[in-house]
Amino acid sequence: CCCCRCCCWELGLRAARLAPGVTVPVTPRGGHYLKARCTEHCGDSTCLPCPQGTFLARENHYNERCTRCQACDEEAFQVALENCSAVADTRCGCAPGQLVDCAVRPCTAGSPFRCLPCLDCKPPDHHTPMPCSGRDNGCGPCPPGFYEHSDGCMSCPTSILGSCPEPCAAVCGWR
Amino acid sequence: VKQTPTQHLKNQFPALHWEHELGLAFTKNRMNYTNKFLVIPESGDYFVYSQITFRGTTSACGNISPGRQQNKPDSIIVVITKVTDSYPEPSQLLTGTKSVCEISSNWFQPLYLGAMFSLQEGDKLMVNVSNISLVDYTKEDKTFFGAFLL
Amino acid sequence: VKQTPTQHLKNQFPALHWEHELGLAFTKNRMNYTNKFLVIPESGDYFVYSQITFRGTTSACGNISPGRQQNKPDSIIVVITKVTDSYPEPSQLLTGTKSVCEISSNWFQPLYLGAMFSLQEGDKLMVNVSNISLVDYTKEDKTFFGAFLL
Amino acid sequence: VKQTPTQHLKNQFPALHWEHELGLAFTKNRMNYTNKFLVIPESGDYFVYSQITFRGTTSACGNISPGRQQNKPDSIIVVITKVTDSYPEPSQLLTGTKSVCEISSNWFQPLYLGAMFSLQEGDKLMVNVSNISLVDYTKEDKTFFGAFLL
Repeated sequence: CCCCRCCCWELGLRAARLAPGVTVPVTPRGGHYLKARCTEHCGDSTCLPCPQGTFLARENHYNERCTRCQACDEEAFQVALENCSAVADTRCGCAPGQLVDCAVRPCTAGSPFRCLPCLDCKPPDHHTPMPCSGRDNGCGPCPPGFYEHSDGCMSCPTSILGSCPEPCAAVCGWR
Repeated sequence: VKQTPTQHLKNQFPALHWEHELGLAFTKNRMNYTNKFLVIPESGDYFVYSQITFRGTTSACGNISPGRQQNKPDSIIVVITKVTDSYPEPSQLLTGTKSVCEISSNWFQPLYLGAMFSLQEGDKLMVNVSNISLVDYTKEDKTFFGAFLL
Repeated sequence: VKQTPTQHLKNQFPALHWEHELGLAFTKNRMNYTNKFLVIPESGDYFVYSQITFRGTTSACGNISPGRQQNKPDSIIVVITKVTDSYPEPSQLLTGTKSVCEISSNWFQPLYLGAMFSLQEGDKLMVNVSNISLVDYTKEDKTFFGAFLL
Repeated sequence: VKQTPTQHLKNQFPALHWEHELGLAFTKNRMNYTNKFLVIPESGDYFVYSQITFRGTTSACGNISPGRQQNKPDSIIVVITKVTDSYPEPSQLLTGTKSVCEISSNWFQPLYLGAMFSLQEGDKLMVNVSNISLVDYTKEDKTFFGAFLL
């Protein structure tokens, strides 16, 4: 039988629940919140898109409020690598040519960081050019929660969409 | 009410703008937010609170060199201020003030304030900070401001 | 609810266990404590608060040697987290975060948090800390956690 | 209740005297203030809070000389204490304790405390501090103490 507690179903697929016990895959969408519960048996709950500046990554829920997107720390020269969408938080990182300088030790995925201009990491002759990346003011591996991408460190994707680079297993490996 | 800081009032520390609808932020029971102020809807006793998380890079004070003299510290200050129709000047209800002289490459710390006040309908509350560029406004659970009727 | 911290939840800071009956600790009016969580008995507005006292010995950051580079600080973090049936992920309600770079042989300091939230019946609240080994759980008046319906 | 600290009780940290009528200070609903104590007028659950702003000049600990050993820090401590007829000894409800080892010429910082307690009619609350001479009692918005019935 249907329940009216779930929100954010793909409304066009209501037919999926007509016959008791018959289930048809539906494709619920994130980015919606429960505006109003259904008022009659097998009725629809009212779901609305998350307002600008908020998001909800998951579906199959009945949350009545969307989560606020984080802001990137401009004072620390951070930039939005991915702007907040209705289904994913802002992803803050450093502009190309800048390196992530973690503000604390030990550095964890959620640690504050600032962006510093890259040093010119000229590699020894027989090495391929070393991308500008690293925790301190030199070149080296990206800190936890980041992965090397073109010539900088990118913060690991937190949204449920897209692939999860191997160095980011700790952050998005659950997908 | 969550954080979006912009400078305003003269001869005072700059006041912060706040987000009052999205995410964890909300207003209810006729409590109103407008242009940096929480506006008191009815006279009564209110618990007023705020936390501001500050962060910065090291200042001259934390610079340790042989034979250095002891430097004067920087400071971080939060003031919850009341503006009322009954008197032409704002009054400082709560103040958190801390010296900062860190030897690390950067620092971050919160200042929390909270207390009960008898307020009048129409009174307005705002949060002023000594230096807006030091305020960490990136996440709503770190920097916040609120009041409720007891 | 007074402190007996032990580590638990994955992919988050560890959550603290609390004493909820002995000494100053109590639960009443159907507020329930179970397995690190305060369980909200009825929907409404609640004031949620916690203080965690941290203590440690000096870290690399506080090590002052001639010509030293500025070190990165350690940090202490407290998060009051909500887990709700209505959404499959926990949400961070309050965060206290402070850098630590002390030059003394040892250090100790509290982080206090408190604010009002609209909570639903069945919502669960817990306190997560960045490093349980730094939590001073020896006395209930130093480290505590609570919530009450307004 | 605003601050005028003078030393009193023995074998405890000194208790602070408070201003309870002038400026922002007030008592109402039969809450009474007498000789450093808030006196609870009726049994019930109360939210008790205080902020003490401390300030001082640099201590030995912050003295950085080549080849220095790591010094022990000084400390600042606030305790909200309950005295009750039902038991001959005071009990510590809330404690804020922080190490101090500042390298700057002077320092200042607040300690904030607040939590809910079940109190009995006639119970008395006071605020004790580790060192009265470090308390900044110059302004009522920096150092304060209060309680209200929930």
